[in-house]
Amino acid sequence: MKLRMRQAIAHALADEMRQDARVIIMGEDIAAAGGPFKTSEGLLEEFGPNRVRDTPISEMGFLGAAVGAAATGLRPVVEIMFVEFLGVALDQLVTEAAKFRYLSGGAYGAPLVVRASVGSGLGFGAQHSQTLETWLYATPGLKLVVPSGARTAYGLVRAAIRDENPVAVFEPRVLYAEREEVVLGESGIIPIGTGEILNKGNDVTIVGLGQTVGTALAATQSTTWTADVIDLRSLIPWDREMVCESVARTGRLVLVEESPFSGGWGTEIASYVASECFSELKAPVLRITCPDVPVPYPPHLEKRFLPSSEYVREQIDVLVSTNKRDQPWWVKGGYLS
Amino acid sequence: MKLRMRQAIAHALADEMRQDARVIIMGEDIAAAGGPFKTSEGLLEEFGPNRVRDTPISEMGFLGAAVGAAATGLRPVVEIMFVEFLGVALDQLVTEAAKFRYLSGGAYGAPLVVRASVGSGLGFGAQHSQTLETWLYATPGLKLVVPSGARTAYGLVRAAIRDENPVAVFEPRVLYAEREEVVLGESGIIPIGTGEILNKGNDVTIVGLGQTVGTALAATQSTTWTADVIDLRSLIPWDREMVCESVARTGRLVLVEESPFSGGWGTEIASYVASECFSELKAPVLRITCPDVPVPYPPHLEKRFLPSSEYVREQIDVLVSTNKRDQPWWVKGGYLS
Amino acid sequence: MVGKGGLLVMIKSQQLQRRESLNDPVSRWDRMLEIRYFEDRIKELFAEGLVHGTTHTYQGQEAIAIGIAMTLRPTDNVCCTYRSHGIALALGMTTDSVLGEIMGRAIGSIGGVGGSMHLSDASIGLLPTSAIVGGGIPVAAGAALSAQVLGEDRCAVAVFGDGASNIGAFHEGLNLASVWKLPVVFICENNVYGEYSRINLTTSVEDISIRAESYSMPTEIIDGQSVDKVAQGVARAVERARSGGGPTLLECKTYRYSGHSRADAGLYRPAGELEEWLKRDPIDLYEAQLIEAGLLSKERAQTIRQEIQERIAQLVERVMASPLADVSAMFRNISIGGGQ
Amino acid sequence: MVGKGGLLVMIKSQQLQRRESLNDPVSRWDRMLEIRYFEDRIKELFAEGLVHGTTHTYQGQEAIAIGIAMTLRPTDNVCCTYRSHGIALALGMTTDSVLGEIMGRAIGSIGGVGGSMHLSDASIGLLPTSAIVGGGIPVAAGAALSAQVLGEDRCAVAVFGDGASNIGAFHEGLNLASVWKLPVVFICENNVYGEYSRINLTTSVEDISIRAESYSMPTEIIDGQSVDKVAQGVARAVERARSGGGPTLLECKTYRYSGHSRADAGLYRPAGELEEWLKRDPIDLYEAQLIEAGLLSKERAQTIRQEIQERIAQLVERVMASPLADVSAMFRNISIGGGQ
Ligand SMILES: Cc1ncc(C[n+]2csc(CCOP(=O)(O)OP(=O)(O)O)c2C)c(N)n1
Ligand SMILES: Cc1ncc(C[n+]2csc(CCOP(=O)(O)OP(=O)(O)O)c2C)c(N)n1
Ligand SMILES: [Mg+2]
Ligand SMILES: [Mg+2]
Repeated sequence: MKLRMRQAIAHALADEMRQDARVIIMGEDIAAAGGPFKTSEGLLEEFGPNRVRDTPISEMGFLGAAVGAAATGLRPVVEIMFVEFLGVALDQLVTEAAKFRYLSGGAYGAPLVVRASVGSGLGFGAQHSQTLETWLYATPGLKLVVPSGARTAYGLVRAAIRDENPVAVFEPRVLYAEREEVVLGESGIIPIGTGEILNKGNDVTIVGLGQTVGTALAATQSTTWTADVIDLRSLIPWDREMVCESVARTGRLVLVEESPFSGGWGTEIASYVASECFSELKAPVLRITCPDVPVPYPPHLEKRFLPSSEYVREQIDVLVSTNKRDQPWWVKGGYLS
Repeated sequence: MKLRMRQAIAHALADEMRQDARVIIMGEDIAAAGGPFKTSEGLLEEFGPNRVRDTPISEMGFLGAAVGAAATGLRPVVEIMFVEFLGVALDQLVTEAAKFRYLSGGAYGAPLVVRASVGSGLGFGAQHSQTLETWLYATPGLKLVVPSGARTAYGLVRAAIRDENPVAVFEPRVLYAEREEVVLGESGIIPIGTGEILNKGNDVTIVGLGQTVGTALAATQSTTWTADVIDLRSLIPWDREMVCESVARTGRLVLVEESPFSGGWGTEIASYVASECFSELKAPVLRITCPDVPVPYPPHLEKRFLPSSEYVREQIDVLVSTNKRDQPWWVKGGYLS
Repeated sequence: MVGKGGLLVMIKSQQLQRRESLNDPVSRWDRMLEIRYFEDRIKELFAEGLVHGTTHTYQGQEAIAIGIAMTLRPTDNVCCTYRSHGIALALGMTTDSVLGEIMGRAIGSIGGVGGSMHLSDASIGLLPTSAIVGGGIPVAAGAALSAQVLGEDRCAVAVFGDGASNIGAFHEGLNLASVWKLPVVFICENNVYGEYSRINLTTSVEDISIRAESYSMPTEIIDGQSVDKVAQGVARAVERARSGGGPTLLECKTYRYSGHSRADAGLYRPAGELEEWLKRDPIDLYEAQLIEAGLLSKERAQTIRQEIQERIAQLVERVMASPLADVSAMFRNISIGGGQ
Repeated sequence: MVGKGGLLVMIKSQQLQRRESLNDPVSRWDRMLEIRYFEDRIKELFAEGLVHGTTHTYQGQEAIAIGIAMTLRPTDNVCCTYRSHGIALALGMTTDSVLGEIMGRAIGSIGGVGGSMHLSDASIGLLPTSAIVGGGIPVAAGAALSAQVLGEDRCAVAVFGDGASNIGAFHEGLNLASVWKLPVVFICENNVYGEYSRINLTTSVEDISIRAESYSMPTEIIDGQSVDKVAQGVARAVERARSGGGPTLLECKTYRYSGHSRADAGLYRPAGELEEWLKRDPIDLYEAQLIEAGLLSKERAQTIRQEIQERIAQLVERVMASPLADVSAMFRNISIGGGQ
């Protein structure tokens, strides 16, 4: 079935809620209004106000409530409208939820899901357009997945709800309205921790995440080289095996990231692969990222901020033909001086 | 003068407060009690309650107040007793302070300092022993420095206060009581963004941060190889030039980290250097980290959690002699199964 | 800070002139209309797809912005939210600077990189507005703290919504301000809704004002549709702040005529609620008052309305013709003394 | 969850037996003494350098823990802080399990990896205690939420300090619980200090109870030195919770005899304050009450005191002789279904 990503998410929530009465959802305006991004449309009507709850503007409060509820029998799914709002509630996710099982000797878990919309592309400006994956890095006990469209959103949200551990789902906001063929039902569920090879090639492995998966795929059109394109899908844990196997074959790794160059999510992957595949690499790992700037508001700058498929293609052209990295556009353009 | 790190910090605060009436300090029990870790002893007496303030238990409140105060004429230094407490206040640091200059077209800055104690070694358990550098990664506009003892603490705290940007100082708690020769005065100030070479050698570059600097140095005793040992000191921005120059010479990079293997602070450095020094590297970059577990409480486990100098030496022995990485101890010991 | 040196000291800036003009009652009314028509036009521009992103308009709440702006000094600081066009214009920012920002133009108040949610102007004390609910509340306490520490005769104001009173930063900010007796005024614009949720569904009190007791803080409930009532309440609170009496929580009862943001038609509102509030439109009320006081005639009022409509029409043309922020703008003002 | 299956269902666990024994007034007194002597010994162990890390003891506040434990059911949930030895023992955890945890022993309640600040026991409803001030408050609301959603007859309790009432999580948790009418009781142990700061220096109200009004929540101020008063107050609140009446804020006035944590001698306290509170020692008060009621004799009381001292002495020996958590313990219970 062809669905918009936001519909796929609503389907995933509904399917899990139908099968498991412990699943509840909560967040700001997710019930009566069907969600600020319409990812929970119809759920209040079907499941009622006991299981589908509008919350006060209290991210610490309702995320904390999800922790307590998860530990005592529910499977709460919390919506954080914009991922930045985790900045007022991070404690409950990384310092409480992720450590609950450990701090109870295994007796209490915190099987909750935090869904947050992330990323740029809709003109929400510096405080509502980041991806912020690294806030969750270095947190044993926590998982993080990032869908790249309707199909993976459906599969990952369902897997996240079934997981016994706290799982964050970072949903690229710009994709909510995009349509994709979705496999509904059990067979559509995507195991957390697995990537997916969307394109097979020989010269380079391109890894994307979220909205950069589409960019990566588009970049492989009409090129002199061919590429493995991997949708990472899970960032914590990520599919080390799949990426390393591919790189062992292609000898080159390119990460296409929606995050700053300094401290972006790709550092974990680049660092691991560069070590693990040290002798297989023909060229340095190339991180194609955003510049180290806050996300600018206006459409022409916001577009520029994100790596485009043309830019990715050019960067890979250089990498494949010279086995050297090209400079990023902001260095070549002298924007840092 | 030989000082404990906590005294060096108090000296740094006092020296800046004497020179600049705009500097104030605030935090929980930092005034009357001289600080939970005694890093502000004597300051209330010298500078009075207007500039040295005990706060309520309200990290969001007083960190936010520091942002507003910094934007309107003060240079606040905020103490976050344990870095984990940033989890209830991160918003004010990364979403407000770091973006204030950008979001005011340059008119308002947020020249504040957030000092937080970090790390393991004193038996504070899973919620009070992390280092959490990656919470601040991917935040253009923010700086982060980490002293490795009294001398660098003095120099970095003073530099942080003088900086026009928000700067976080993550102070390894276990070092507060350690003594070191400190250069007081202007010449003791350490420019943010610079590392320091503490030992010169030929076979490997070892980079440490905070309490792992001592570990790294100790690891170079009675070895068959010699090493450049770099105290990174600044993590955002870090001294790319110094590290790359060294690696270009030694051909090998080892990071000694107090953080989990997955998503630890070393990923940024490893990822950059592996790419930048691709053709100079004789061996894969080796990250010697903690395992992916919450920090355990009991002394024998907490010690085990952190890389010891013997372990670092053994790992480097293998690296230098084979140009291959050894497995981490928890893999060799079968602890993950 | 901008506005402290050079030319701006000699020739009074447009912002300061606009601010001062609020001394005149008719100008206040004029400014309210400016805000109203500006916001109406913003809604259209978004609806027409001419502006990118999101916006939160202020129709119905204008009396509050004016009451605040006419009372504060330009050296006082204001922290506001994403719903800040009205406050910004009232404080003295020009329509070019606000619309320029909303449309990503170089003339925008912060160079066009911020958009509708991020206005700021140091010359009239507007700190960067925050798109994080509650974010500005402790920041305002901090702006007051600097005044207290430096012994300056400034005060600070935080403007925020009813929904924001449920977030931790509200609680922490008010307690801190009370304990330290900071010269700050917390102004809650209770417009009955936080996004699409009516206050009663998310907030355990009807009057936000009740919450002042948790901080032993003086409080008032104010008719937010009356410029004078707001100004008087703010004046009392500011006077208390400047004289060392500490913070005040003011709750202005008001209503937003539009939906929460661009995409919202406000269909969740009970039938008749909007109509009830429209009967007490702040602009109409003030107009009637001015006419009764003999300060304004019906005819003059009509003329002013037309003039402002025209000004806004010209503004939109002017701004749309002005250059977009260029690529280098996204690299500026991130840090001082070298980037990361 | 642990304690639901297997042997534990057939033979009542030691924890449940200890819990049930609180039905007997003399056992309550016994348990208070156990807590007191346990904590005294903990202080010594740290002073002697036999224990690593930090600890926060409970002397002086014992009546609150007992009042709570004797009133709740073991199926109810409790969220507590780093100052939780007393609550844990009152709820039924064994001294071996608590001291074992404090000393990093495998017999510790979570296997020795948590230490003094991190106790938990699902068999008596104690959720992981949080070392983050306020962390447990919304979590307790959540434990109540699950009861409400699942239609279970449970309630939840959050225990926290006066200082915690200044943190955002308190505000958000109480508002949420009120709006959703959750079956939760918020119990503030107002022991006059948050770390080294007296309440008046950090908190804008004298009675935390006042803050209940911000959430339209019923509240009581309770004599925290009286087991019966605490139990009665908790019983009223729990009854309200279970019958759908929503949350309650209880403020128990009390005093901690020791410093904040191991390193603190409490020298910041005004002269005579401790002495004043010692006159109303909860254990002495309850002893007198039992004697007056003819349930206890002076002699029996003396014997019990001695017995407990001996029990504690043996406990320490036993725990010190028991095996430390082994290295594999640090890799357990992190996630289910494969680590990261
Ligand atoms: C921390 C945080 N949570 C949620 C949001 C999303 N959000 C933006 S505005 C808003 C409603 C705010 O309501 P109120 O405080 O009453 O202000 P109003 O919009 O009515 O002026 C919400 C929930 C946010 N920006 N920040
Ligand atoms: C968020 C957070 N901030 C600060 C601390 C440090 N801290 C631990 S206990 C404490 C005092 C708490 O006082 P109170 O709530 O009155 O509880 P009490 O210790 O008196 O039982 C503080 C500030 C913390 N653990 N968490
Ligand atoms: Mg509102
Ligand atoms: Mg206390």
